[in-house]
Amino acid sequence: MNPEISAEMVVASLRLMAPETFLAVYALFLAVLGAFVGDRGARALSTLTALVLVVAAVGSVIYAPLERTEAFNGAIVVDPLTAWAKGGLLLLAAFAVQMASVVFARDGSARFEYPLLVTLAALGMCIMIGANDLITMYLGIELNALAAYVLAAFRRDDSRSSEAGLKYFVLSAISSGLLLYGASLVYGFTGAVRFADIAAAADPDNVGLIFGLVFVLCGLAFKISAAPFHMWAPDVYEGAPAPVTAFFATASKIAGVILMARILMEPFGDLHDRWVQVISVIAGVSMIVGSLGALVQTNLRRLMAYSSIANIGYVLMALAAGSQLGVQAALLYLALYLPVTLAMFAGILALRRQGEDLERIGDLSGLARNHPFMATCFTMLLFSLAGVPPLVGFFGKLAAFQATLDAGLVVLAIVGALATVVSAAYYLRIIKVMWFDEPVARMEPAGPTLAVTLAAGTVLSFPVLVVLLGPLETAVRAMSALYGP
Amino acid sequence: MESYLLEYLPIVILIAIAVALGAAFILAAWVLAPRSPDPEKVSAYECGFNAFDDARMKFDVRFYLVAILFIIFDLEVAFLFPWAVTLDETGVFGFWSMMVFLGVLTVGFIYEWKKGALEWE
Amino acid sequence: MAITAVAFYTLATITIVSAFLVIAARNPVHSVLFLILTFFTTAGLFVLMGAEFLAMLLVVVYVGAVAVLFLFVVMMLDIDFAELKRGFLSYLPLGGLIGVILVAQFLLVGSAWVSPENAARSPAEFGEGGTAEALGRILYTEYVLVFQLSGMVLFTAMIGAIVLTLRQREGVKRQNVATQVGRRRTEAVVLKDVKPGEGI
Amino acid sequence: MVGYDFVPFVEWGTGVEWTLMKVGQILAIVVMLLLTLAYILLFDRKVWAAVQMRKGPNVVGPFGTLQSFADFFKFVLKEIVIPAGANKTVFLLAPLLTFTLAFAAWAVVPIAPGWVISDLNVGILYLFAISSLGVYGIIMGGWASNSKYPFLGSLRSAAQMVSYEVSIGLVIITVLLVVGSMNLGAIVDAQSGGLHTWHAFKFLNVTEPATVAVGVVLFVMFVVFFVSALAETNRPPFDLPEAESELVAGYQVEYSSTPYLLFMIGEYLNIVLMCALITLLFLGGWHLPWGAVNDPWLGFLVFYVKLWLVFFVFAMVKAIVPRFRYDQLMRIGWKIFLPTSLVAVVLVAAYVVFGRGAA
Repeated sequence: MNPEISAEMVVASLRLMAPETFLAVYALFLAVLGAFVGDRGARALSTLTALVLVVAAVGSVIYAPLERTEAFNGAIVVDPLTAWAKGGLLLLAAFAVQMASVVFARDGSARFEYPLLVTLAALGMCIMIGANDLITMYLGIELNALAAYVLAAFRRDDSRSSEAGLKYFVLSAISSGLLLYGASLVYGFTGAVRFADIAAAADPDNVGLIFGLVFVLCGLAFKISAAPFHMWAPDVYEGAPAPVTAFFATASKIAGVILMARILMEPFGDLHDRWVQVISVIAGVSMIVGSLGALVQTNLRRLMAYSSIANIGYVLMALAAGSQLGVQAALLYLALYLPVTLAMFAGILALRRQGEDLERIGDLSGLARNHPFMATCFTMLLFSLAGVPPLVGFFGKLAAFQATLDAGLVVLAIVGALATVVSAAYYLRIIKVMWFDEPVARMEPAGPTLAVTLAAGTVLSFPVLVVLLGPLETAVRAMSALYGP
Repeated sequence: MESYLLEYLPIVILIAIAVALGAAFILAAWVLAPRSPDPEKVSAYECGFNAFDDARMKFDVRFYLVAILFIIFDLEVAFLFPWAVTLDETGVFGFWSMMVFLGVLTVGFIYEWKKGALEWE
Repeated sequence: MAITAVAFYTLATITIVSAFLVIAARNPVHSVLFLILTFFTTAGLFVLMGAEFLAMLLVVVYVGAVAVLFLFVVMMLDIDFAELKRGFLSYLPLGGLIGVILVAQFLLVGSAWVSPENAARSPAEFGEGGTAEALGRILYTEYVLVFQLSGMVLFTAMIGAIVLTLRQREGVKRQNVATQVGRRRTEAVVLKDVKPGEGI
Repeated sequence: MVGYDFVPFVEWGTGVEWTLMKVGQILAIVVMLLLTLAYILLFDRKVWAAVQMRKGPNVVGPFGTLQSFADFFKFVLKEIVIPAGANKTVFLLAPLLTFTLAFAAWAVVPIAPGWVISDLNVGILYLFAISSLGVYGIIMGGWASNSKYPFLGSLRSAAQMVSYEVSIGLVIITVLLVVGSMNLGAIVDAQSGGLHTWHAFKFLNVTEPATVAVGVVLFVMFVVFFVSALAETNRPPFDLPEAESELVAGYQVEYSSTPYLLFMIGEYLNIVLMCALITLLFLGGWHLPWGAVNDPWLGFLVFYVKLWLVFFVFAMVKAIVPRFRYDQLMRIGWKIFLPTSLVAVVLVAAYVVFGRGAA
């Protein structure tokens, strides 16, 4: 028996992983409680879960260690970055639970398993963020994915939801296969699963290792819906229940991108010249596919799917730089982009007319006339997504381009710039529909949860917050300094 | 040759002998017994009429559920095997480690029970 | 070593052929049966490599449990499989391309193989009790986090299976053993004195 | 295990000699099993008959002792009927698979001190693996027949076997915990100290309170294992999938002649295997109640007698216990045996970690 394994070590590790431990225990508690209370208490349990997630988020940030610390003999890393990332994603998960509680209550399909599965998925993401070896990484991904499949198919009597769940499951299983295959190659050629040990044993000239790396990256690209592994995203975004889509579009991106950044920078930091082409291609294709694909969409959720593919492209473009500047830009981009996306989904969820959910772009026709507040919010959000200068989206893109150019990836930057221009077209199209087309009947009033989310996201996209941008950038810089070379 | 591999060779031989024996039985009947199939004889067993439709039909989803739950518990048992034979070495730590694991799965079991997944109707 | 080599090549050939037949078989049930054969021979290969315990687990879990579910699903769904197969040819070029790339890659990777220094290579290195005990010694202690996480994964799987499949049917009578056994004569039978010719 | 430094088959001398010896042993065990089967079948029918105050088979040979052989020839001389809609290959493969697996399981079963075909380190796991495959013969047979009765019968049978396999696995774990090895020989030798060391009767060891406590748990496990073995082998009172009188023999409806015979041999061989397992895991294997046995011949005799005694209980249960309903059967498996054996695993483990050192 390894002498380092002791009850004290476990207790110390669990203390470091307090949010995860808390969530795991809460999930078990919730399962039992829910089973006894039944679906009548679904609403109350949702609220409770949202609260718990917020508490875990706050706890994660407050108790964050000031420097890189390892738990369970290096299986998990806890540092300010992971703490803040967990805080962010748990907050997003709380929103997903709360928004769903509103949405499911509308059609009376509330079940307490929803908050439970979101909690488990969030737990999986926390593990992904902190993972410091291949096995932990894989288990985190699977824990998250397993809950995600079920969430996507949560409306099991709705054929679109079932289809979304099935598609997500099948494609995601293939990507897990790729990832595992890659991970086994990496292990086979380095004899190590810990990231630090892999970095020490990595031989840049070994073909097997490079192939392993490529497979791992492909598997991860799948999870964050980067092209050419994006095929599932539009269907799943469209078919899955809307709050679930919001959750996929925001929280999973944090976990996926941070994991990707860690993989690229830590075990394979020295192999930058080997993976830079792979990431560049994935980033470039994502931006192109995302922008062009979104042009022809008429469904808002599909459009958001393509938009997220394009945005992941920018994040990967920043990561392709392989420098601290790149990681910094990627994190900044995410931090600015996710609230906007969440608000977009809150807005889409609020679109209801005569008891039917609306999700076509045409349904927004003349929104400005009937609902000026909502239309203004949407407009701001869309401008931010398009990267129009005074809004935050612009600063994210700016940072990403800076990092890319700094690393000398000129072609990639040009592709990105072109994609930005194309994407502006479809964002502007929606704005045009809202402000200049003939109005249709009024919507049903949105509940407070959705309205607040929408408004908050919009405020966060505002140039006023440039004041906040300074400290945020400093914080991100400090965090990304913990990474790699 | 590894001595441990040598222990597997007799299994292969045994399986070969068993297959040969079984095939011999079938062949023996094939050769020795009469064969005169007629349409009634080779029709599927039914209560005096021809089957209405294909015998392979959809059936209760509970069978799937039983199979899924079985996979989960089978995995649990699989985790228990190495634990059981090394418990004297892993000691108290190993014991509590497994208790937490079993605790998690027991919560799942309680959940199933309360949801009525184990009821057969 | 000759017999090990013979065993290896036999098992490997069966594995590859049956894996191919999994996708080539016309009848989906045959596909699953070939899949089972593939699992089985893979278990044989594991034995040859010294991973006794893994081989047994492969049989117990994959063949004994997972494939049963596969068979259930495939046998009992009355889908027109001929129709499903129709699209097969159109995907053949792309699938073939991926296949060729994979094979080329295997060759490349194989040629680059160097055995890492710190990996165990022979079952003898696992000491007394073989791989099962070697695994037992570290899984529950050194890898306790991974172990508990797999517990959570199984837990999630349980919840998910029930969320997606379980439906409560209305109007089903269930046996309640406690009430059945706890029933007394006074609750169940009423003695009535029926006079002849009067009825109740 | 001794290290062999020769190559079987190929290397002339010890290699070929060893191989031939092994083949001889295997053939001996196969013949022994088939003969045992012939008489156990007869015994089953005789016990059943005796309970019902009948005589049972008594025409062929003295007291019907040759009945099984007569049955065998009758099977061989019957026509193999393959239903028109059946899937021929799978239809014939199913009984062959059941038959082969039933024999394959015996490879690791020690029948006397040192008498075992292959002495695997993971013997019990191998058995667990092979017995988990038994369900395939049934599913394949039921499906290939393309007829409703076999199909439904095979489904129910499969669900039933699968449900009880979990408890069987957990019960095996409790024994492994006490012994600390997966080798069947080692498990038997842990019970060499007389009746109070047999796992089923450990509670007789009154000198150690902790052992008595764990002995009670193990006795409960013994009962759970016995009942699960009945269910796993589709024996009465759990024979619903093939209840002859009302469900027309379940998955075997369409089978005739030797394919049916193969199913039957496989099924009975599994029953005998379960008897052997109960003997090995709980009843001291080849050891006598008053002490260890080291002589293989005597050991084999003891083991064999115990095997028959266990089977006698199987036969009595078949004769006198009424059949369960399907929902009751599933409830016993999932709601009673599973939790019980799970708790037992915890208790026995606690004994191994905390109780044994203290005692």
